[in-house]
Amino acid sequence: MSTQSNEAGMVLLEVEFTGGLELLFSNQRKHKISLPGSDEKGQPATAAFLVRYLCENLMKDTRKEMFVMDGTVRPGILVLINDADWELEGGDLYELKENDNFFFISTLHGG
Amino acid sequence: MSTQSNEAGMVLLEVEFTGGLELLFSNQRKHKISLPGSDEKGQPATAAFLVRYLCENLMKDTRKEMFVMDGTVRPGILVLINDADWELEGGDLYELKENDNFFFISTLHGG
Amino acid sequence: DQDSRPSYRQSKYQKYGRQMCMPEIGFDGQIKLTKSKVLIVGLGGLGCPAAGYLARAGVGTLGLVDGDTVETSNLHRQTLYLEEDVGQSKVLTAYGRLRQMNSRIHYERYDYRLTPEKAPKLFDQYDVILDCTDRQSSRYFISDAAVVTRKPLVHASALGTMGQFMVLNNPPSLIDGNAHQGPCYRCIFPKPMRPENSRSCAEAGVLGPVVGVMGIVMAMEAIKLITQPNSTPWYMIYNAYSKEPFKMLNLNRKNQNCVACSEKCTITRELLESGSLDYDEFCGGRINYDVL
Amino acid sequence: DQDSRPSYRQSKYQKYGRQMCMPEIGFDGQIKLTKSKVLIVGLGGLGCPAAGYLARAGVGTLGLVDGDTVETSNLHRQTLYLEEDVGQSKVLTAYGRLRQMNSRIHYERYDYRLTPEKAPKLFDQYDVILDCTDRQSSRYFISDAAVVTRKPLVHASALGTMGQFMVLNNPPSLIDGNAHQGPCYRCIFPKPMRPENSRSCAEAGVLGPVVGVMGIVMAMEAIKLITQPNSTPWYMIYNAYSKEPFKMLNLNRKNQNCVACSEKCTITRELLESGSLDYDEFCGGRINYDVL
Ligand SMILES: [Zn+2]
Ligand SMILES: [Zn+2]
Repeated sequence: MSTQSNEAGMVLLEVEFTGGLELLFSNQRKHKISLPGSDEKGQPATAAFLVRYLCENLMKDTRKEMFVMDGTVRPGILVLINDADWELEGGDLYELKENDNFFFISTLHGG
Repeated sequence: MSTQSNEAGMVLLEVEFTGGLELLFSNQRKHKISLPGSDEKGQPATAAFLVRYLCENLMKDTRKEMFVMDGTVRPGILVLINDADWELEGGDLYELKENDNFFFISTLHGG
Repeated sequence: DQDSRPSYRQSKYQKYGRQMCMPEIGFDGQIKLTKSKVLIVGLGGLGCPAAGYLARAGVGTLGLVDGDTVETSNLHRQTLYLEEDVGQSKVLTAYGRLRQMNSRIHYERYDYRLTPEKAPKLFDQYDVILDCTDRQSSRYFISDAAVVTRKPLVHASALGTMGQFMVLNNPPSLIDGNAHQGPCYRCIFPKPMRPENSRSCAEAGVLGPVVGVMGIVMAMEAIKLITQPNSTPWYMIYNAYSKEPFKMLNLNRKNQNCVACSEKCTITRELLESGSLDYDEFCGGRINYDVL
Repeated sequence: DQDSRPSYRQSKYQKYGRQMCMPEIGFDGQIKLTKSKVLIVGLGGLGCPAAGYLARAGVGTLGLVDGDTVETSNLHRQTLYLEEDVGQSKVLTAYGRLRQMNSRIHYERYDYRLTPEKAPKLFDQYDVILDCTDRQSSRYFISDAAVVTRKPLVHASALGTMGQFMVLNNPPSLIDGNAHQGPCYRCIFPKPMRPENSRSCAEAGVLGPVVGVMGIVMAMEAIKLITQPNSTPWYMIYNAYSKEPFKMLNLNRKNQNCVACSEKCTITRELLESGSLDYDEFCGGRINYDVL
């Protein structure tokens, strides 16, 4: 199975940050991004590749540990792919599809 | 432009009733229905045709005036086609598409 | 400027600090709240929680309108009233309770049922109107009065296990005739529902938390309209027993032939105030339903 | 059966008629409510409105747990407290106020901060648990205690302009090992957030109506769990300043390796009650990160 990318080999995604994570991404909640359909090794781009890509290209804040830890999103962040928990979709291994919506939300504890 | 129907010439729709309207339709909120892609005159099936069809085929309650008046849905009922007000989609004249979601809701005044 | 004195800032921070430290509110937002005037029409299941949260948030003036007295059957959802209040005026009881929540804001009491004649002069004195009433006829005249007085209108209703929410007339109509004006109630419901199709809370019942959620969302929207006046109108239905209880709707259409808010409008302030518009007749198709 | 005496029915109808006349509640539902026991852990911005609506709806027993006293900065969102209550015990103040709302139901007061050791014995006495606390460590041990006592858990949280809502452990885990059991808090958040990534209400602030909406939705869910125990768990986030404020999420996944609720679980009732599980340590990211 190969990643669904467009003619230019790029995948267009909508990425959304909330629950405080938007502060790490120029205080902007919604981003339209276009990233390569294949990862560094020529494999189809996965959710793990997206997380690395966001960290290196979209995140201006230097506190990377606020977003990633041990090579994946840090504990306390839920990732939803098209409104469903990414664990239901394969987690890190999920292959990106054109127009996917990725929703990153940091959990809250206040009451 | 012709109505998007499937091979058998039928259109499959999801129809939802709420705000008390479900009481007129066997007290069931969601219905999957399949209706002809063309109306009585061979024209592409429209929202107006759907409303007639629902009244004649799906509604068991005899109080038709609780749902239709003067050939269209009665005042106080909002019709949403795929979550948008049907007036934004052409109202009565909207041509049915396979898998459309029609949402009928009777407005409330309580407080 | 006395608003910027350190002691003033400090007292505000003690009381409202938990909302002032957010970027969406901040010190400026709190000052806007302090200077704002919000009118709540109807102190039932919607108006009670809306009034409570707005008083606690520190709006400047809270106007309270209702002509009813508290009944036992109100208590499950009308959160400003206690068992001991049965039989008392809703407005006066609510006033006493709200003052205990926040004694530093100003309250205006209107212990009567609002009429189309009185509405425009009353709305003139406020920045945001909350329609917390429970009859179709009042839904129409409150919308009309909001249009002629150019006030944003927060509208909600509830019945059974269901609620509806709309932000109407925002930005207000008739200011400059531009395309950005939000729809009014008549844009969305040009014709009233016939009374035999309408069920009341007394007939169909209503769950306390359902109408409570709607009332608090109204308070939240009033705070948004005061602190961020250019926010987009939105529409929501809440179906408590559904698998997806909250549903957002796109109803944002202005009716270019609307009798209340379009360029072709026929409903004017003068007509409203003259008392010649019979809203009960309009909604009920009957004569002399009540003395409006 | 004394429940079916006409006089009993009549007195219920007067007080709760507006909710009993709905098919979702009815007379049977009201009797279920009357016999139900609901525990509210935390009487802050979530617990206050949740307790108020549940008392008014007529649950049988309402348990109230909190060790704090009322502060001025609580008043904008903690709706059971008045200005005059600053400095008083939250549980005792709430009890007095709730009794004025509905004197006919039973209240239990727990005027202390809940600990993992005490939680299981307390939860045993209730049908539904509401987690209205405000710390990550309590979120974990309340979930664990709900799992070991097999109680459905209604969970919500709020910060800034945002709220989260989840129904956890419903149907309760470990009853029959079937696939229909709902996830627990650890299924969704197996590892805690490090404290430097977590902001509190004191730092980030919270809007009164935001936490209020979440608290009322919790009360509604408790009523649903009592009257329709087989309803589907659901998940929601509320973003007050967003263009689509309510968003439903699909988080319904049970972790087959969950240390709390799977067949491989290592957290037991005995461990919890022994006090040997240090949840503050677990959430603090210090030593022995994964002992649990
Ligand atoms: Zn209009
Ligand atoms: Zn679990």
